[in-house]
Amino acid sequence: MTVSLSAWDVANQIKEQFPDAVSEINDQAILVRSESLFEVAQYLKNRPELNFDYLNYISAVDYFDYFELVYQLISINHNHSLILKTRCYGRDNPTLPSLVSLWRGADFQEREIYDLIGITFKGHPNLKRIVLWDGFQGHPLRKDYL
Amino acid sequence: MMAIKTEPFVLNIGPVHPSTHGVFRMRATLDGEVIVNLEPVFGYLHRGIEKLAEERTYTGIIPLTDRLDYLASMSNNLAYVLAVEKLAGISIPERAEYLRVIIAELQRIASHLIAVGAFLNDCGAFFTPFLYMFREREKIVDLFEMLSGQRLLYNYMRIGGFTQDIPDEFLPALDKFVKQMPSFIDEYDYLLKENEILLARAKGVGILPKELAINISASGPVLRASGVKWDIRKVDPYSIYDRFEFDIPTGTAGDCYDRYRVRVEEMRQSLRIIRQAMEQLPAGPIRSEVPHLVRPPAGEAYGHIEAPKGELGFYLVSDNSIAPYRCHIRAPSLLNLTALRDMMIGWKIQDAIIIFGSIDITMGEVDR
Amino acid sequence: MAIVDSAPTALGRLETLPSDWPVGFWSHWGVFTVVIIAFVLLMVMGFIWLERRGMGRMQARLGPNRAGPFGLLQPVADAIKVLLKENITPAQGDKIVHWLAPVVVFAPTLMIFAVVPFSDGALLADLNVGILYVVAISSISALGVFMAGWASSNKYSLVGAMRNIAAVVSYEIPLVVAIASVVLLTGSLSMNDIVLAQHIPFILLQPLGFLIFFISGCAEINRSPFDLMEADSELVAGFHIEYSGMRFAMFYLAEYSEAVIISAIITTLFLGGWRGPVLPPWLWFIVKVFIVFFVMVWTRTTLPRVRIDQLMALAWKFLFPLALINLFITGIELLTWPEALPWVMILVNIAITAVLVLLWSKFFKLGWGRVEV
Amino acid sequence: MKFERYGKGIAKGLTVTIRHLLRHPVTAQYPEQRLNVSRRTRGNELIWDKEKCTGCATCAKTCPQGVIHIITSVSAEENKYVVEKFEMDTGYCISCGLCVEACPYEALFMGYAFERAKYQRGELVQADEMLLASAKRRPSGYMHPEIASELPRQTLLVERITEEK
Repeated sequence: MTVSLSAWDVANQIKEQFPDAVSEINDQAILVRSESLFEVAQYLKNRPELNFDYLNYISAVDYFDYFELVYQLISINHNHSLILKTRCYGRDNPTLPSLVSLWRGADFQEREIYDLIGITFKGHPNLKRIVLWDGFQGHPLRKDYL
Repeated sequence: MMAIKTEPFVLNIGPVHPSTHGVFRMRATLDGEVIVNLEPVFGYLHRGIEKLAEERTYTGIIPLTDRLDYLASMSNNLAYVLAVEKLAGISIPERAEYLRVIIAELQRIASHLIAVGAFLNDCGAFFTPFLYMFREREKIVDLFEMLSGQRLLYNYMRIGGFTQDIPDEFLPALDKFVKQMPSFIDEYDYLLKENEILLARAKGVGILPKELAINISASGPVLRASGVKWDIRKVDPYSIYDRFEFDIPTGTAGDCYDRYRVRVEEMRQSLRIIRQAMEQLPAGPIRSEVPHLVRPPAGEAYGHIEAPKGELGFYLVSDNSIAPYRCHIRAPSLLNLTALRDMMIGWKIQDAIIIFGSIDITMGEVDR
Repeated sequence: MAIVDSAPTALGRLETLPSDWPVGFWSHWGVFTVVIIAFVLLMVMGFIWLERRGMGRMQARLGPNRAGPFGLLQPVADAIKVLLKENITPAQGDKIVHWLAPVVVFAPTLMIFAVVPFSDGALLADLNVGILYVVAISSISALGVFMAGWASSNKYSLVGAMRNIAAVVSYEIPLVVAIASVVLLTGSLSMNDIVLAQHIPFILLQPLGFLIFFISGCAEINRSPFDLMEADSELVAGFHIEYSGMRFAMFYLAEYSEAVIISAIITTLFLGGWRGPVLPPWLWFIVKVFIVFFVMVWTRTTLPRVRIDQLMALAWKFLFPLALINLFITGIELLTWPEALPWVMILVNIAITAVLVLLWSKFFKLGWGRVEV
Repeated sequence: MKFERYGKGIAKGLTVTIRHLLRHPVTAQYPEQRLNVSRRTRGNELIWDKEKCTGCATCAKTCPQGVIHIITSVSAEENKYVVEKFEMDTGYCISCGLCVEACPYEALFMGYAFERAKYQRGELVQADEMLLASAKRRPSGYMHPEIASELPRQTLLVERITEEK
């Protein structure tokens, strides 16, 4: 059984390292500030007790005020999982750090989010539209796209 | 080695090509026959299922999920209904749980049959394994037709159970199938498992190392062929998989041959699970009382299963209406393609085709 | 000089020679041309039917069975269909070469039949260099294939054509060396004499030669497992990807008539040609040709395709040395025991074949084929 | 190519294909030889029972494709809805069967036939009388077990394979 790690415990560990990174914690997920997303992810991946070496999925949800990104991290060795969330404000040019250098599995998923939601990932090696063509106007998975 | 000056050229493999298993395009830069660069191009089958799901009722999405990985519709249905049941807190009757396991494993066999057949066909065995595999799949499709009334897009599972109970003639037919199938798998192993040409073509070709496989979020047979013992049915048992005994076949080298072998072995394990589930199948209702229009409480849930192609997951966000606020699909086919370039560089076009075939993708799921 | 000198005499001989030919040279020529064309076309139809039906049954399906009894008229229906299709020339292609290529591929396949004996002496021209003529003419179609690949201005067809040239050039050598060992046994290059010399079929005296010839023959005519010039799962159709209509039909015809030729030559060289009890010679010939072709269909149904570097390695590292050794052993045998009993020779040769193949298989290994880029 | 096994694997494979030559092919000759489809088959048409239909439009609401159009008026003397028009565009129908499942009065059926190709796109739009059951348009047993029990048994390939390996 994949154990969902208690978000509170992990958040405390993160807080020791990055005091300002975590903005909100609930039972399932840790919400981190988008500026410190990359550092937190790197920490979670490399810390031996956590060792999140497998990025299961990335999802992005449009809540009008902000975009919420959901990262589910899994550790193959320890068989535990954690949901990491971050928020990205502003609809014109939302930007987040890319996690491709940590988990290459993020490659196509970030491209897809860029394509369909319109979030730019800084540091992505090949950020272009993946399922829609290059000249496409708009981002279909945004709630205001009709 | 030789001082002949060569000039690389670009070859578009696909989108219309017999071996790209759909409308997929690989923009390959070749030096002679050797691939020096490769870029996958997606999107020819994009239908916006995630967007469409936002304006359909929870039940109305089930036909849409059929169209993801259309070779394993039942698995898609299962992943989706599990996610919704998790979101809405619906429990399902015991009999339905067992039937779901039987059906999901049958679907796994059917999907792996196509994967193996298509892979061997890509290797150049002129349609023989493909047609043999299709014959076996036909038997499974017959069974599914008996259950749901259709042969490809079943739309059989419902939130809380199934549409209808299984007909009386289902179990005898399934029993017959389960008895027949092992000898057929043996025969197909006899056909090509030790074939020298196949060994030369597939062994050591398209190696996906263990670390890379984990790093690219590969799942399913692709991950297991690289030697990672990671099967959602074992590591995070959903439904009632913890009640059955089965092994997880893994490969060692992570090459095309291992991926082919892992699939064949998984078929045997699936038969094992079906046999156990048939013995334990209880009587009773097959659907719990679920309102016609499901209104899950606001919140989010991620339901995942070990689909034939890998981990298929649905991330659903509900806002307490009859349609999900967001429906994200974790498509194994797409993620397994991440390392395509790394696996193919340095190999010849012929190898590229079989490497691609051994990953086993369905474009309906890649593009969604 | 000798050629120039002999030319007038040869022509002169033609005028007077045919005492045993029915009505003189020109009628002989005319009759056999018609016979050959009819034979090739009918055999091609038979082959297509055999391949599709046989393969169908081996693949647990029926194969074409609608046109005529048992689907026998399926090749006719195919031909009519394909003739009614539009001829398309690629806009970027080289029009003249594109038009010429099918002819260049198909014509030599007909020419080869000039020296294939259907019965004792029943052949268009009993050339005393018959088998050499076969080898020479059969290489021409490779040129046509490359013309097709080039003129189509398509990368797939070009790659297919390049593969074809590479394969044909490599496999010609073991093929010719295998023939040479047969020629050593007969002492004649004439096809008719080769058949006459086979009191026991040479497949028994030359098992290794037969194996080499069969494999290289399959590779020459692009049959599975060496069909990577037109690999349908990789290059879609290889060199004739841009052809349609009549020109495609020519390629299709050429492909199968090449299969007829290789089967006919294997029959002539190794299976005793038209010789056989009870049945008339021409029927024996056809039956043997069909048996050889059936084996090709059988392998095609079963085997996966080899890779291009493996294909070349098989030719140069496996077949070619074995063919040379076979030639030497045959020569030594003929020198040392010219009068040995044939049955002793058969046993010795089969033993040698088995030992050599096993030995070579032990030594023979390929790299994994990855190229660092 | 590894010939360490002296072509044993190739020989094994060849025996499998040659054995298939003697087996029965599994192909069915379609127009002449028809296999029975499933009793629950979801054919590409919809069958409508006009008497049972109350015009509640549950089917139209359930349909994920929005294929069903239903127009009703209120009949004052009988105090119920009267269906004025029941139209569906089979060209957009995905045969998911949700409408049949949802119908509270069991007035909808999936069709049992599967050969309903048309020459004109316009013919795909079916309305009112065209949707009623007839000898050619038999309802299937999808969600209607009482009909399913009367339909012929489905042909199964698993029962036609007689050879033990």
